[in-house]
Parts: sequence; structure tokens; C-alpha cells
Amino acid sequence: MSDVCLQAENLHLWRGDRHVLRGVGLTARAGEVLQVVGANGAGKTTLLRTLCGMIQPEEGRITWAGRDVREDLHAFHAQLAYLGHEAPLKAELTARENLRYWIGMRRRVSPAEIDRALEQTGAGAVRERLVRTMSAGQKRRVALAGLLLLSVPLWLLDEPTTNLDTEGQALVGRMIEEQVRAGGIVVAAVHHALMVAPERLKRLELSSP
Amino acid sequence: MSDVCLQAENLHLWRGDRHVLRGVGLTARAGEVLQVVGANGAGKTTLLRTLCGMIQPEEGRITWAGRDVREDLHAFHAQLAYLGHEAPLKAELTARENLRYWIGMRRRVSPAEIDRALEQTGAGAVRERLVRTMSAGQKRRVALAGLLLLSVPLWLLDEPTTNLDTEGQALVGRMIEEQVRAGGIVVAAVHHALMVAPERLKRLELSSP
Amino acid sequence: MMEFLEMGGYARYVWPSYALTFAVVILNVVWARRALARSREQARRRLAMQEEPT
Amino acid sequence: MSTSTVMQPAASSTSALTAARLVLERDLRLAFRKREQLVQPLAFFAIVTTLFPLSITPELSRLREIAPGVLWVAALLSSLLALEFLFRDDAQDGTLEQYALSGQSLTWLLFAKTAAHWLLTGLPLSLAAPFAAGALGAPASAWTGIVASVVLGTLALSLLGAIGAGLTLGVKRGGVLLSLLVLPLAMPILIFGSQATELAMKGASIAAPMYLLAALTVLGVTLAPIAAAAAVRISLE
Amino acid sequence: MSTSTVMQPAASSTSALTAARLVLERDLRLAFRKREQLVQPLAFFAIVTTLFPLSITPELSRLREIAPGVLWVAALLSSLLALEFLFRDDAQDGTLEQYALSGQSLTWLLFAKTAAHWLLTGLPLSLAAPFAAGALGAPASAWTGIVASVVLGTLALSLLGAIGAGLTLGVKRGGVLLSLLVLPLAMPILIFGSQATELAMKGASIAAPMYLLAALTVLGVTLAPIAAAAAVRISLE
Amino acid sequence: MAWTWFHRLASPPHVYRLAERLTPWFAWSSALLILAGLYGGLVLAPPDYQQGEGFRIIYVHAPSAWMSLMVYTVMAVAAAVGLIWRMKVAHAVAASCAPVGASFTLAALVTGSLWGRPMWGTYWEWDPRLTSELILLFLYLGYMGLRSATEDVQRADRASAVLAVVGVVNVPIIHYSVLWWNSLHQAPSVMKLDKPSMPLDMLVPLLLMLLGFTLYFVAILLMRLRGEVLSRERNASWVKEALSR
Ligand code: HEM
Ligand SMILES: Nc1ncnc2c1ncn2[C@@H]1O[C@H](COP(=O)(O)OP(=O)(O)OP(=O)(O)O)[C@@H](O)[C@H]1O
Ligand SMILES: Nc1ncnc2c1ncn2[C@@H]1O[C@H](COP(=O)(O)OP(=O)(O)OP(=O)(O)O)[C@@H](O)[C@H]1O
Ligand SMILES: [Mg+2]
Ligand SMILES: [Mg+2]
Repeated sequence: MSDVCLQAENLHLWRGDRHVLRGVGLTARAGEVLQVVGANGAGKTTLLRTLCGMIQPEEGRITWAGRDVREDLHAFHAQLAYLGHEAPLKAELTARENLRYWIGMRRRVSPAEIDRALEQTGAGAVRERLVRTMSAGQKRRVALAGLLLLSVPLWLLDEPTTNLDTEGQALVGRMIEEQVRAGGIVVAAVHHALMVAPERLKRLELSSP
Repeated sequence: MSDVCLQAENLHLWRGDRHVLRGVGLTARAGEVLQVVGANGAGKTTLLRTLCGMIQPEEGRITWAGRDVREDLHAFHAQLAYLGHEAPLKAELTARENLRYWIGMRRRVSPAEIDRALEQTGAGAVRERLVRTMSAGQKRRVALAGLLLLSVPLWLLDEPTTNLDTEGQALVGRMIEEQVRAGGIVVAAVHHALMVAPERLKRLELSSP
Repeated sequence: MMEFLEMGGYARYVWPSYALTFAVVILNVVWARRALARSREQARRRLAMQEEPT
Repeated sequence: MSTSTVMQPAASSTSALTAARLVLERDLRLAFRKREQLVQPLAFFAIVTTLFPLSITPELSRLREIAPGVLWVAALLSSLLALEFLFRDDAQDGTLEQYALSGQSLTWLLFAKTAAHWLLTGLPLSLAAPFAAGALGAPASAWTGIVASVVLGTLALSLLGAIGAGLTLGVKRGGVLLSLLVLPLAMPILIFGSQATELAMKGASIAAPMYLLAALTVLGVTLAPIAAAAAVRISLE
Repeated sequence: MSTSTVMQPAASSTSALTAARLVLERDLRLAFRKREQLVQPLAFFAIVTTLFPLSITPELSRLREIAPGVLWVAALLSSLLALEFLFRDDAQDGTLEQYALSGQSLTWLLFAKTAAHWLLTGLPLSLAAPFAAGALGAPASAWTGIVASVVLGTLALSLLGAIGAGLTLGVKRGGVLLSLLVLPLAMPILIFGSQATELAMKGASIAAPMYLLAALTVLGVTLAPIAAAAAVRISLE
Repeated sequence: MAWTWFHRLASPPHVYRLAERLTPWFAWSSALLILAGLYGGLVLAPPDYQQGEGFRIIYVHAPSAWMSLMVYTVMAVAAAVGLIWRMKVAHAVAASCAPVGASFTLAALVTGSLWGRPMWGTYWEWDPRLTSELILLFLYLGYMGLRSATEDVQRADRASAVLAVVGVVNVPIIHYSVLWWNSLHQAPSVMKLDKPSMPLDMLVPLLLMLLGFTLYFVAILLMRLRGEVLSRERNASWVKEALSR
């Protein structure tokens, strides 16, 4: 299990004229939380999207369990969950249906499991409601339930506590602790410190370009 | 100046089957910050949109300086600024152009003023960039500059610190202090405590429906 | 010479054709030069930006 | 932080006309920034016009008979496609919300937006129409008549469409619904417009249908912005 | 919190076929939830077909001549209007991103989406086409031929359109650009389709154009999803 | 060993320098050829026995039409190479082609319809060849529209390359479908010179023009290519060197 490890070396990326990622390197091993911090515009979102293979870096490479992720992108994607600034939910479906289709595409999932996850993230009360009618924080909670259900080792989270109330922020902290305790890896872009026991935390500081 | 005062009495509003606002009342006087707090889904966003007259409450009334706002909605709107979950910026215009059109529609504004406001909110470096190419926090900062430029007495802010780094959160605190010191009124929905001196703060707690 | 310009009565069709085609030929040269100049200018600015101490 | 001018906003406040001018200028600038937006309705119009010879007949003598109809249907459809975006972009990024909260008359602001829309789609379409008509066999003598009728027709259509665009704002995939709302109402425009074009191609006087088109346009100018403002307010709620 | 199954996700992972089926089911369910989506392409088709008698001539004998062309232009435009939304909604709310990151073959998933799209627009259109043709004077004997040709034609069009929809995903106001990209490529479909309809109306054999349409469809089935997946990946970057 | 030329062609600095060096050669030789062709076509060639002097439009029409087709082919091949081998330079070539091709397509259409007026009595006829040329113009416009609508160069490269490749698959389909379409409706096409082969003094200037335009295209391509390569290249050292000259 010690070889489950996300590594990036010397990533370079330009957006327009802007050299956004300038030789970023990182290592995240099983059981670790990597906090990506940096001022607004430092490149946190860009880094996360590059790590999950959605943007091709112009230089540098990313390895998962020792192998370049480009060798088998499908297999790598099957191991990761990415949660961006917006929750990937369909406004016209209910919370349950959303999870059924989103998760079901990747693994077999039972309605009971879905309900359990929604309960855990405090979205049990809105499970039959259309996502369109939910408040910003309620949507986030449904997306977090999806994250739990995917049960993959690698989480890439972009400001996961956005729109959540205090209780919800604590929930995210607990979810992350649980994930690394089970041997997973969490890479999270954050502005507010995560509520996680400090011994597991690593920091990667991006400086503004 | 003591009559510049936002009041709401006994607001009731249903969304679908849901009784979201159940007899909410509030008073915010010149020089006061009213923090609207409450769990996810408690109705903060709904309340703010009702206060600025975008949603009609089914019962209750809202007064500004003692007069029902529905009597002259235009005049009321000329006195307020509302900043929602999304920054009201045009992706294909630069920061400067965005402010020029947004603010210019309401009052005469010089390019120097715009640049000064952008500088104050830490968006001076991106003023010539298209909003589309900005990071989430950079967009927020441009919107905050707009808020400064409107120079109206009443601010209605929905989670104004979303996506901002620590320095940006402090900036919002300073802006709000400045606003109330000049005799303005701020109503803000928040999850994280605002960085504002406590004597000016009032709290309105919404309970979940 | 006049006879040549008259093109046997077809001048209305022949000369505009030649004019348009050579306008296209020349415009393409102009556009290409301008595009090259613009790219050089942009590259120069980019270099200047990279050399700025960060 | 700036010394606050919090309490005297009215002092330097913008007049309704200036606000409308700014809206117009903004929309034009946005369109010119993405120049393809200008070309695309034209290209679409050109393509639709070529579809007909391909699917009906390439013979000019027979095409000439259906030319007015084809021209007008193509014009109608291309303005309709563009109409969908009249307010949509601004609604999505919150601009429209700010317009409604600006303390300015929404009617005026939306009128300015509609005017910009016509300048960006209706006007180029009117200028392109005679070429399309020529390719379908219209004589050169019909050009002025065609341009004039398309100018009036697209004006009326933009105004009418503004109401539809406002009403379908809150609706996902409003495009098709918008067509449904606007097309039936646009029938008079289509009928008078193709009549005018047909008369122009025959060399007859186009006065009668042009008066009717003009009447529709005037009606549109006076009523449409008010209705559109009401519609937009409803969908913002 | 659930006892974590973090390390064995492969154990119960979904097969490509199940994933595609889920995508199809989801899209159908979404469409049936908003039933107007189902009706809209049809209504648009109906309206466009009525525009012609209004703007050209109401005489049935002359309408009959242009019926195949009108039918196909209307079908083409109404599927085109719907095509714009093939991937757009899913791109906006991040669903497409999750598809690309699902570890499943994007080609398959997009193929399923395209199939759903055809079921929701192409199929109803095919069933409505003979009625429209009838209104324009086609004899009842032509019905099967018309349905068959419209089925094949809309299939090919949906597949082709998937590429265009993928390419214009990143583009604001992609609708008009999409039409510009797809319409020239769709010309063969239009030509063969209206030929088939014309032959069917004359009572002749429609085999020749139908073979060509079928060939285009087969080409589309094999190539289009791959190109569409490439296009979507590019626009997500 | 055999592949070294390929790798060198994939290297932006090499291509940039090569293009810089070759441009004047192509430019001047094409200018010479075109001037010679013009003199031959306008002065030396005798009038056509049927069309009179009107036939001289051929010396601008045929080269324009030829350019419109050749440039599209070059563009599509370059796009495919760029997609398959992820070669920046190939994408740069494809991007350089489109505006040139589109403008000559327009020239072919306009000169053709100017020629059509005296010959057929109409500016436009829905003839297969004409129609497919018009569709070619739409393809170019779509390609350029997609390019300019996509901000990021790399993304624009790959998106438009997909379109160019799909488009080229469709070009023969369009060509034949248009032929079949018309053959069912209408008498055979009007467009042919009513003689088995041209006399030499008409043919030679035409060949000179065709060759001249081809070389001219290469010159323009090389010039645009340099700009496109620069805009894709972030490697400061050679760019700085290239700019200093
Ligand atoms: C808008 C009208 C026209 C268009 C779009 C058009 C288009 C074309 C195209 C695409 C070619 C093919 C070049 C090649 O295969 O290399 C061509 C060649 C040619 N066209 Fe046209 N043409 C038009 C009108 C005419 C007219 C009116 C004539 C003469 C009566 C004409 C005579 C020729 C000749 C002689 C060639 C070159 C020889 C050949 O390749 O067959 N064209 N034109
Ligand atoms: N297309 C583009 N053109 C130019 N600059 C760009 C483009 N896209 C992104 N950038 C810049 O890249 C930088 C990194 O953006 P990114 O979104 O990764 O920042 P971030 O660290 O996530 O910021 P935030 O905390 O505000 O979310 C920003 O400065 C942004 O302005
Ligand atoms: N159309 C609707 N139908 C049913 N319920 C609705 C509708 N719109 C909003 N609601 C409900 O109204 C309540 C208030 O929503 P609102 O967005 O105001 O919450 P909020 O306090 O802003 O929450 P958050 O902190 O998550 O932003 C929520 O429970 C929401 O689910
Ligand atoms: Mg970010
Ligand atoms: Mg809220």
C-alpha cells in the first residue's frame, strides 16, 4: 500500500501569456492530506485540474503508483474523485437520482447506500428534492455524499468548504480524516485551514505569478 | 441621518411547499452591520433577495427611511447594492470595462476612480484582463471594487468572503467597517464571522424550516 | 492600347476579375506581414514578463 | 479606502438616456470583441439560402418563384436564433439582475439592448438579403425594395422577439420555446415581408405591405420594451 | 462514517455497457421530466412547415413540388436547434467533466448521449414528417418512404452534429457557430434525403438515395463518437 | 537516420530559421512566374474563337480555384499530422492556411461569376461545381470561426484540427453528392471549354500562373508560419535570439 502515491515533478503551464505553474512538484503518499495554499490567483485550481489530467501540462510529468498517468488515463481516473468550484449536479434531478447516475456510472451502488451517504453529509432531508430548489450549501452536501460513495483512494478537492455552515465545515474535516485513515490521499486547495488533526497535514504553498 | 433605516416586519414567503421565511422582522440603522446567520438552507439568500425587492414576500412589508419600498422601487434601488453568490461580471470584458458599464449606468464615474477602487481591493494587477481568464477570487475582488464605487448607503451581501484568501477576508471586514463608519448600513449573510469590530454587529439568526 | 483595355467588349468582366484577384494576392501579403509583426511583438512582451523578477 | 460619498449618490447620478447609451455601447463593444458573432448570423443566412436550391431544384426559373418565401423564412430563422441570446448571457452572469436593481428604468435599458441587437443582426441581414435574392434569381432592380422591407421586418421582429426572449429567460433550453412563442406572432411580418419582396421582384409598387410593416414596427417600438421589461422582472424573481 | 472501501474500487466497477445504459436512461428521464422538451422540436418543425405555404403560395399543386425540400430543410433546422444542447447542459453543470474523469470510455458515453438525443428528437420528427408532407400534398403511398428516409437522415445528422456540438462546447453562443460547422457537412444528407422523399412521392424506387443515406449513417456511427469524444476532451481542458 | 528530417521539421527553432531563409526565394520566383504568366495571358495569347477576349479571365480564375482546393488539402493534412503526432509545427501550418484558402475561394467564386455573366447570361447558377465551391467557402469560414472563438492556442489547434479532418472526409462526399443531385434534375453542366485541348500559347501562360500561385502560396505560408510558431513557443532562449534579428 505504500506505493499508492501521487507524484508530480516540475510542472510547467502557461495560460495565455501567464506562466501559471512554474516548476511545481509534489508528493502525496497514502494516509496524507496535502493542503494547497496560496493567494487568489496563485494557481490552485489550475494545479488540481492538471493533476487529474484535464489540462495537459506543457512540461513535467505526473505519476500515480509509480507510473506516468498518461500511460493509462482511464485506470487513473477510476482511482480519483475531483470536486471543483461547482457541484456536478443536474438541476432537474433529485439528489438521489443525481447520485444514482453519477456514481452508478463508475460502480454498482444500491439505493440504501445512497441514502446512507446523504444522511451522513446532512442532506438526508432533501434527498427527494430537485437540486434546482436547493440552497448553495445543500447542493454542496449532496456533492460530498457523492464523494463518499465513489470510494476511491485519491480525492482532489477545490475549496471543499465553500458555502457550508460551521457544522458542514467540521463534516468535511471528518470526511477527510476518515479517508486518510483508510489509506487514501487527499489533495485540497484551501483558504480556511481544514479541521483535520495536524500530524497528517502537508502544505504546498503556491506563490502568485 | 437617523432616519436612514431599513426595516422589515413579519415577512412570510413560501417556495414550493416550503415556508421559508416565517415572520422574519429586522431593523438595521445607519452605522450598523446586521449579520444574517443560519444553517445551510435556513433562508439567508432568500431573505436578502426579498429585502432588495427582487422577490415579493407573500406577507409583511419592508420600509426604507420609513417609507414602504414598493411605493418607489426605483428610488430604493438607487440606494442599495446587492452582491449575490455570483459576481455580476461579463466574462468577455476586462475588469475596467465591466466596472465602467456597471457603475456608469448608475452614476458618473471616472477611469481614475475605477483604477483606485480596483487597487484598493487588490485587483489592480488584473484590471486590463478579461474576466473570463480570472480565478474565482480575482473575480470576487473586481465585484468588491464595484461595490465601493457604487457608493450607496445600503449593502446587501450574500457570503461576501466566498473564494477570498485570508487577506481578502480582512479586506471585506475593512470595507464593511468603513461603510458603517460613514453612516451606511450593511446586511450580510455569513457562515464565517466577519472581521469587524464587535460593537457595530447585530445578529439575526434564521432557523431551518 | 484602348483596344487592349476594352478586351473586345468584355472589359466589365475581365478587369474586375483581375483587380479582385490581385487585391487578394496583395492583401494576403499584407495580412501575413501584419500577423508576423504582431506575433513578434507578443513574444517580445512575453519575454519581458518572464524576465521580471518574481 | 476612499472617503465615502455614501450619503449623496443622487448628486452625480446618471440620466436614463446616458444609462441606455452605455448599455448600447457595451453590447456593441462585446460583439466587436468577438467578431465572429457579427459574421455568424450572416453565414447562417447564407447557408439556409443555399439549402433550398439543394433540396428543391437548382433551376433559376423555378427558384425565382419561391425566392421571396425562402428569403423571409431564412431571415426569420436567423434572427430567431440570435434572439435567444438577447438577454440570456446577461441573465446568467447577473448583469440583468443589476440592471433591475440599478434604479434606472428597465424599459429603457432593455430598449437599448434590443436596439443593439438589431444593429448587430438585423442590419447586416438587410444588407445581405439582396445578394441572397440575387442568387435565387431576383433582378437587380428589386434591391432597394428588398433592403427596405427586410429593414422594417427585422426591426419589428427584434422588438417582438424581445418580449419572447424575456418570457423564456427562466426556462432552460429556452431557444425552442422562444421560437414557438415568437413564430406565430411573427406571421404577419412574414406575410407582408414576402409580399413586399415579391412585388419588388415583379417591379410593382411595394407601398401597401410596407405601410403595414411600418405600422407593426411602430406598434412594436411603443409596446415591446414595456412588455419585455415586465417579462424580465418576472423571470428574475 | 461508512467503513471505507477505499482500496478496492475495481471490485464492483461498472461495465462500459452499463455505464452507457445509465447515461441513456438519465437523459431520457430528464427529457420526460420536462415534457416540453419533447414537444418543442416537433412544434418548431410544424411551424416551419407552415411558414412556407404562408410565404410562398397556398396552392397545393405548387406546394407539392417544393414539399420534399421544405420538409428536409425544416427537419434539418429543427434537429440543429436541438443539437446545441446535446452536451451544453452537461458541460455547464460539470457532468461532462465527471464523465471524462469516470474511468469509462468517453466515446461510449457520448454515443449513448447521442442515441438518447436521436430518440428524443429524430424519432418524433420521423413520425411527424409524413403528416407535414401530407399537408403539403404528398400522397399517402409515400408515407413509409418518407419515414424511412427521415429516420436515416436524422440519425446521420445527430451523429454528425455530435462532433459539432463537442467542438463548440467551449464557445459562448455556440449555437450559430454550430450551425455554421454542421450545415455544410450536412448538405449530402439533405440532398439524398430530399431525393428519396421526392422519389417516394412520385411512387418510384427510393433504393439509390437510401443506400447512400445508410452509408453515411454507418460512417457516422463508426467515426462520429470517436471524433466527438476527442472534441469534448479538448473543450474541457 | 531516415527520420531525422522529420524530427528537425518538428523543431520550432529549426522551422523558424528555415522559413526565414526560404521565404525570399519563393516570393521572388513566384513574382517572376506570375508576371510572365500575365504577359503571356493578356498579351501573347490569341483570343478564344468562341469566347473572344472574355476567356482571359481563366488566367486568374483557374489559379484561384486551384488555390482554394490545394490549400484546403494542405490544411487538412497538416491538421491530421498535428493531431496524430502532437506536432506543434503542423498545427501552425494548418492555422496559417485557412485565411489564404478562404480568400482565394472567394476570389474563385467572384471571378467565376463575373465570367459566368457573359458566358451563361447569369452571375450565378446552381451548378454542382459552383455549389461545392460555395460549400468549401463555408467550410473555411467554419474553421476560422472555430479558431477565433477558442482563446487558447493549443486548444484552438486541436479543436480546429478535428474539424479540418472531418471536413476533408466530407469534401469528396460533398463533391459527388452534388454531382448526383444535379444529374437527376438538370441537363449536363455548362461549364467546359468547347475544345478538346487548348493551343499551346494559351496553355503555357496558364501553367505559368498555376505554378506561380503555388509558389506564392508557399511564400505566404512560410511567413505566417513564423508568426504562428512564435506564438506557440515559450522557450525563451531561441525566441530571444530570433527576435533580435
Ligand atoms: C461562380 C462561378 C464559378 C465557380 C465557383 C467556379 C469554380 C471552379 C473550380 C472549383 C474549378 C476547379 C479548379 C481545378 O479543378 O483545379 C474551376 C476551374 C475552371 N473553371 Fe470555373 N467556376 C465558375 C465559373 C466558371 C465559368 C463561367 C467558366 C467559363 C465559362 C469557368 C471555367 C473554368 C475553367 C476553364 C477552369 C480550369 C480548367 C479545369 O480545371 O477544368 N468557370 N472553376
Ligand atoms: N486563460 C487565461 N489567460 C490568462 N490567465 C489565466 C487564464 N486562466 C487562468 N489564468 C490565471 O492563472 C492564475 C491561476 O488561476 P487559478 O484559477 O488556478 O487560481 P486559484 O489559485 O485557484 O485562485 P482562487 O483562490 O482565486 O480560486 C490566475 O492568476 C489567473 O488569472
Ligand atoms: N423553488 C423552491 N422549492 C422548494 N424549496 C425551495 C425553493 N427555493 C428555495 N427553497 C428552499 O428554501 C430554503 C432557503 O434557501 P436559501 O437559498 O435562502 O438558503 P440559505 O440560507 O441561503 O442557504 P445556504 O447557506 O446553503 O446558502 C432552502 O431550504 C431551500 O431548499
Ligand atoms: Mg480557484
Ligand atoms: Mg445562500
